[in-house]
Amino acid sequence: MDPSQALEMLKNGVPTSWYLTLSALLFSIGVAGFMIRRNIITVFMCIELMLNAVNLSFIAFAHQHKQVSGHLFTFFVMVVAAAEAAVGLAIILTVFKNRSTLNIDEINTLKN
Amino acid sequence: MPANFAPSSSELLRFSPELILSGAGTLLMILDPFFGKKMPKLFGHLSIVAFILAIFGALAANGDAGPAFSNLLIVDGFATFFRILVLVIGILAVLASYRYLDRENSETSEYHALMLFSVAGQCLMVASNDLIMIFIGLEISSIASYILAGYLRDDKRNNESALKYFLLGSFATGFFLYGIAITYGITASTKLNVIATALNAPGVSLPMIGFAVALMLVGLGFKISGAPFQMWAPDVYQGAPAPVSAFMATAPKAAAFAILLRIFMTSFQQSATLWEPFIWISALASMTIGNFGALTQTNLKRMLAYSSIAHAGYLLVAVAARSEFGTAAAMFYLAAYALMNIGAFGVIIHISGKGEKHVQISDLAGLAQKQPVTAALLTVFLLSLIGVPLTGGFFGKFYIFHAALKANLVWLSVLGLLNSAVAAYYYLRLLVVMYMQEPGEVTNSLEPLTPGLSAALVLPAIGTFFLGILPGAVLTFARSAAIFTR
Amino acid sequence: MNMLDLVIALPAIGFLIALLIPRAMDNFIRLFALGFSLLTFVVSLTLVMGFQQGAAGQQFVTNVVWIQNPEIHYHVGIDGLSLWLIILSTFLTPIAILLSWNAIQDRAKEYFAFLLLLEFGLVGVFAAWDLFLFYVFWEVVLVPMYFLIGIWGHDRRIYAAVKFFLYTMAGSVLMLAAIIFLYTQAGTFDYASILDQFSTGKIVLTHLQETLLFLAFFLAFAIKVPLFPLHTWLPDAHVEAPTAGSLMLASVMLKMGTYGLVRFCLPMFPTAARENAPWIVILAIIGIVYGALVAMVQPNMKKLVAYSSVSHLGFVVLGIFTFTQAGLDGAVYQMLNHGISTGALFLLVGFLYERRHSLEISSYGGVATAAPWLSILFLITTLASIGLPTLNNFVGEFLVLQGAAQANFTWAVFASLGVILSACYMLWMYQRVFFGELSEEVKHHMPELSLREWACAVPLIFMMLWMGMYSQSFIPIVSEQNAKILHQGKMSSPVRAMAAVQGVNNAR
Amino acid sequence: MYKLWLIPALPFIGFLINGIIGRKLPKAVTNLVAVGSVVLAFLWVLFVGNQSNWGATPLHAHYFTWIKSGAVNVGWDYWVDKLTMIMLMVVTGIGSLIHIYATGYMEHEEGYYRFFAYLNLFMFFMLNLVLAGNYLILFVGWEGVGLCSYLLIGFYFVKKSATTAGNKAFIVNRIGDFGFSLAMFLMFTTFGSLNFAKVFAAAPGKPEGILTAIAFLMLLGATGKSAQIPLYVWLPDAMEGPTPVSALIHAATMVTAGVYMCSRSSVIFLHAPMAMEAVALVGLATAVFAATIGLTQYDIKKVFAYSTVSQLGYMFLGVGVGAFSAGVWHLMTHAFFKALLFLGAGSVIHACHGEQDMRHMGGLRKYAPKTMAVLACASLAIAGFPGTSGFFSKDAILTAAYGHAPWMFWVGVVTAGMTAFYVWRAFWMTFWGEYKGHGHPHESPWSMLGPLVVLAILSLFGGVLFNVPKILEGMFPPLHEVEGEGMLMGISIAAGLLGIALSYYMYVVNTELPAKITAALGGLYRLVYDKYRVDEAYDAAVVTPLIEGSKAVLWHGVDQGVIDGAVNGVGYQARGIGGILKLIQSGNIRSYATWIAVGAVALLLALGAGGGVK
Repeated sequence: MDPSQALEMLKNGVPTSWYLTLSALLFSIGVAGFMIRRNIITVFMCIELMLNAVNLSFIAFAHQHKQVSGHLFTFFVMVVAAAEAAVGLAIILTVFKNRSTLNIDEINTLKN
Repeated sequence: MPANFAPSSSELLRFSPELILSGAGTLLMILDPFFGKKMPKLFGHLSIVAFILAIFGALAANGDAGPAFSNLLIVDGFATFFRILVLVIGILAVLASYRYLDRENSETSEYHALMLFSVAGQCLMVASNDLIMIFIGLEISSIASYILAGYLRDDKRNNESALKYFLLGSFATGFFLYGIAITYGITASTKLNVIATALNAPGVSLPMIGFAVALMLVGLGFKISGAPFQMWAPDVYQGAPAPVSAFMATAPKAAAFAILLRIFMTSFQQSATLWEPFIWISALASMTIGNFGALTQTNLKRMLAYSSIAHAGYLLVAVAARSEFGTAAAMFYLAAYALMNIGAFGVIIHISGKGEKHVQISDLAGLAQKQPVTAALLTVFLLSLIGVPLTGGFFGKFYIFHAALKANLVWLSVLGLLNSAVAAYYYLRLLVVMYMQEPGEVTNSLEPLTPGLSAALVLPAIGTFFLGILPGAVLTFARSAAIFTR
Repeated sequence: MNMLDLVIALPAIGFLIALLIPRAMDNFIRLFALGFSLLTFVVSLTLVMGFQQGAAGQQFVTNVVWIQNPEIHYHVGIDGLSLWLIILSTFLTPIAILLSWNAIQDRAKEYFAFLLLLEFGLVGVFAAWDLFLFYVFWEVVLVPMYFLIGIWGHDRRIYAAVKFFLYTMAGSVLMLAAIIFLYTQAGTFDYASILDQFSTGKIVLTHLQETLLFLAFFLAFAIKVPLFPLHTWLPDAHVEAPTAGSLMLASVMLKMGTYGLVRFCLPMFPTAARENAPWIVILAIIGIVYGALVAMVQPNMKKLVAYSSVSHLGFVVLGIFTFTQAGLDGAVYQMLNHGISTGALFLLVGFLYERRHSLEISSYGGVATAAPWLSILFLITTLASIGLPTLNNFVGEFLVLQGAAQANFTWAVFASLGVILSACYMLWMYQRVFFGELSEEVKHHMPELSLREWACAVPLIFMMLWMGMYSQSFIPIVSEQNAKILHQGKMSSPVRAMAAVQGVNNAR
Repeated sequence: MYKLWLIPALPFIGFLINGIIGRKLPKAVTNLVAVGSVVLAFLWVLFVGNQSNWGATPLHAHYFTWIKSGAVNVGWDYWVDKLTMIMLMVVTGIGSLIHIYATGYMEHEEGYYRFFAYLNLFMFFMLNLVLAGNYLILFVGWEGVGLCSYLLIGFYFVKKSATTAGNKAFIVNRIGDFGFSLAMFLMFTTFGSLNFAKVFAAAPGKPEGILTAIAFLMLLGATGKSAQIPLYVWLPDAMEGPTPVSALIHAATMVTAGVYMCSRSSVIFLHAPMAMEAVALVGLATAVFAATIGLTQYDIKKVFAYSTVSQLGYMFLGVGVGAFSAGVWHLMTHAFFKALLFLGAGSVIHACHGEQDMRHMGGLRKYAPKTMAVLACASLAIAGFPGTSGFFSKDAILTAAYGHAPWMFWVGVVTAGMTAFYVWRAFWMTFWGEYKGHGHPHESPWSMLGPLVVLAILSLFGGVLFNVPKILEGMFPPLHEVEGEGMLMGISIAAGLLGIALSYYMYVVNTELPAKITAALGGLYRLVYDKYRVDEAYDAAVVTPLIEGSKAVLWHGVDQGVIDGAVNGVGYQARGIGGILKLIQSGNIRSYATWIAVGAVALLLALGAGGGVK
């Protein structure tokens, strides 16, 4: 990177597009993780990663628009994510109790 | 701003259904320690009362229609229509659940509380005017139904159903949320009407709109179980407790369609050229996958799940019409569909027996000889699902294809109607089994209909005929409610 | 509320009441159904009495709004085309009920209720004057027939019932699409208004649109007729259906298709109808010959009669698409004739089946020795079916073929082959069933006709003679209506030399 | 005025009475009703004839409109002129005689009442046929007599051969009717009417092509009903019916309907010379062809059946060469002597207890001399013995044929010789020699012999009594005078006499000779004896392919294979698609997620790109 550009960046802050790109990357990692990981807990974590990637976008946009609402949205999302986690872990627990496995590929009796 | 912080009385009124439902849900949980074991039916009764109160609330709110909470909510005919629809579904689902919960010796308070919360979330969704509110409503509704899907904790099918629903549902929600974020990024707002105007402004990045629309469609497509995001539905409906499947196949779906219509008919109306082809393809694919998938099923619940995918396809045809009339048609169809589907699931609840052992199509054998009334009621629902005249299902299809032809979607209409002829085949199979085969083990040892279940069958049947013979009232209301699309 | 409404409503009321009668009282249900259908028939006769020949438009009209949005009317009325078909329905329903008297013991309540529901649908189809209402009745007819075949039919009843339902459904959804499309163009379902808009040029269809709409309607009707090669549901449905089901199916339900062609396809889409006539006529003629040839080799009596229906209905379609007065009149008359004579054939085959419990021709022989009157009635019906002059079918076939000859003589030549072949298959069957040595097992199962059976058969035989000897009781009002249809479609001038003659005669 | 309707109505009433309550009536009443109704009809015909100057001024009657639609307007019309009058007399007269005869002949049969009901019904339709005032009413009678023929051939319905013969008669006739009805359609499109008066008035002005087509189609109809090549095959089989039926329907009346129709339509035929030529050729060919078969048969009724076919050929020859009145004349005389031959044969069969094979007869002159006497009269008449009825009519035809084309005359003469030979051959075989049958032959009762005597008188003197060409003068255009008429007459007489003499030599004098000739001819003889195997050829060429083809190709192939195969195939395919969907629906959460992700990526690409190009 050109030193002058770096200096410019320090002055104006990192451009929004960088955050957005990061957010997109994180989201994609989450999606990919969901598709390739086998442990249910890990899969669930990937979902959390996706939600948090979106949170990053919200904040970046809020910053860009100079609005506070975007920040507020992240709190909503976090609350929702927490609720989801509570319910989700409970469901995962009952699954484990009944089947003694956390391998997502083994939860496939309902099919066709 | 601080002056406005306390909600006005009309704001409270416009929010009353959600308040009543969540209040009632909380009340049920408080009452559980006192009456949980002694009076299991009490909670059902109470939730019915709550639903009825909420219906009154919704009607009262409609009398004082308008926005609430700085335009986060909007109470209009559209919202009221769907609120009442999901509330009625709630009542029917509760009626259908009495016998089921009794048979499974299950706790009732949590069940009904979750039901109330879920409906509250749906009421919120349909009345939202803000993407974030929609998201919150959607999650309230979904989280409650995740639990409901796995309500019988020791049942492996329930577990699996809940897990699939939960994981895939959250996955899809992630996409939906991302779509909201991008929309917010482009327009600096999450208010639907503001978004619409902002998108019209010059200099908006078109690919970004495309991304936003695409991501939202993924999330909503999942909720309505439209192709190619329909795959969870058969597994989840099959695995969940039958009354919950009945509920899930109707209320969340209706609410999801409501927000799909609201978002795409207001915010993204101008970008219709973007999404209309996808809706077109998705409609056709949903109808085809649903109907052809149902052809080979032997499990009743699974068959109805595929059929619900197909019905989502018909509904998408109405969305593709992109008109006031199409919206009204979709609304009408959702009402008719909810009635016939709950009715059909009601019969499954009736015959399935403890532990849902009898959910095969063959278990219906000879039902008409043992319980002719039950068979006749299921016949009504099936004829409605086929789309035979004088039932609500027929008028629903009729309005939808009318809207589609009006919008010049000739080929989609023809293919859709041909699809409905295919669909006739698997519904007819049930009629064949019920009427033309000798009674089997299941039907021979069938207990009589309980009052609650009878009500859950008779009321939808009456409703189905009402919509089939005098559809005018409902359609007129739906059309007046659909004017927001102008 | 006029008499026509009553004729439509009575079967529906009867159906609902029958549902409420306790199942244990099945003899009462029989009597009730018979009484109600007879009442309907008597009331329907007042339509004939009150029908004004020469009056313009339909009669006994009731037109009230049924559904506001979209505006759908309960608009019914009759004209020369529908009057006789309604009478045919009300005339045959009591016979169908009476003939099922002993044959149906299992779930009698539903059975007789469904017959009444069927009558309701049939009368409605022929009376509806609103496209939407027509479609509703059209589908209503499907349901009871599906159950009649599926519950009370023979061994392969389920296959037959489902095939019947799906075939018809496949056609009718396309018709529904066409009806809705017309609505988007015309803004109304009212048939009179749609025709009016066509004639005043308010609706203008492109050539492609007209062709597609015509084909959509045509396909639905052609399946119902059934026109070759869409006929394969018919043999299965007939063979598997209980006798009354076959009777109603052959006698009235098939006419829904041909009625639709005359009522809707010709007046609304005259150009498309004329353009497509050549291949339709070819299919009709193939159907005539093909149906007869296949009928000839059937080992099963009902199947034979079913294929003969394919052949006979081919004449009707041929007549319709000649666009001549004689052809059209003959076609409509042939609808009625086929209703009577094929209905009687099924009835009599049903009598044989009740005695011997077999539909295979080979399990009979020598019946004429054991039951001479049954044989004589069967013979008369056979002769009617093969178009012997002085019996009903001859008049219709003659007019159809005359019409065909006027339109294109080659058509008449090939269609007339059917007349030869019909004699082959019917007489051959008659010989094998009724003639020859009487075997022991047939002898013990072949009592002479009972009073109830006489009561079923005699009205039909009587009608065969009446319609064969004095067609003037029936044809004039049909003719009048057909003249209008030909005029509306501006089709009354075929290129042939006959046109002039006919035009002069019409003007007179 | 003359109540023409009464003529067919009388036998119809007889039919109704015997048909509906006949089973419960005593035989005498059945007889009275059956015979009485026909005799009354005969008397009424006489009355009408007497009152109306025997049809010299045609009578019309219109009773009601039968079929009316647009321009098609057909009434139930009757029309009586001289030609009708002759036909009415023949039908009711001979009909009465045969009814009387049948009361004796059928006395011991079961279903007696049924027989007379059918016979009366036949009279009704036949009278309709000849009384008709338009082609459609003629067609009513035409089809109706076919029906009665079917019923009566199959009268012994327990016998399979009888009912099969009935079916064959009906179906072959239907092929003819196919032609007739097409003729009517074409006629209507050409003339706008089917009324005799209107059609005949308009015919001369119409193009010859159309008239020829109409005439050919009518000829097809006539070949069916009148048993001409190629549709003659049903008539020999029709002998399965009781003998009075063979006499009345298959000799005297019904089978002549084709000749009647052609004569009735002479106006059309005269304007279609090609069709006329065809009629003559068909007639001549049939005459020779059937005669050769007649030479070899042993069943007495078969001999007369082929003789009937052959004689009908003569009538067609007459019509074809323009000698309509000669044709009608022969029709009448043939009715006399052929009815007599059949009834006589019936009497012989009756005498021999049902035996029909002439090789098991012989010597009957001792046992049944009266029968022999009347049969001799008939045999002389058919052989054209001078002065007998057959002589006049046959001579008239042959003379006209000579005028048309001399070779036709010569063929006709040869046929006449053969006719004389085989009829007399039958005569000698039956009455001469020794009795070779079983039981004791006996003479028939007077109820049977009475009518025979009347017919014998008519056979001998009918030609002198009724000079048809004279009666019908003016109805048909006159023929050209032929030179040397006397010589022609001589030749035909000689041919007849030669035939008789030869048969006498072969079957009375030198009875060994036939067997030698048979042996000498070998295969040719067998071919003729087997009726040229025409039935077999028809079976192989038409019937079998039609039935087997319908079964294998149309029913199993097209219907069940192609069409239902396609229909069921669609269903099968649909379930196949359902099966594929099942595979995709694996139950694996990660695979579902992948589908969602794939859908999402596709949508993002499509909508993102789509947004870009907007």
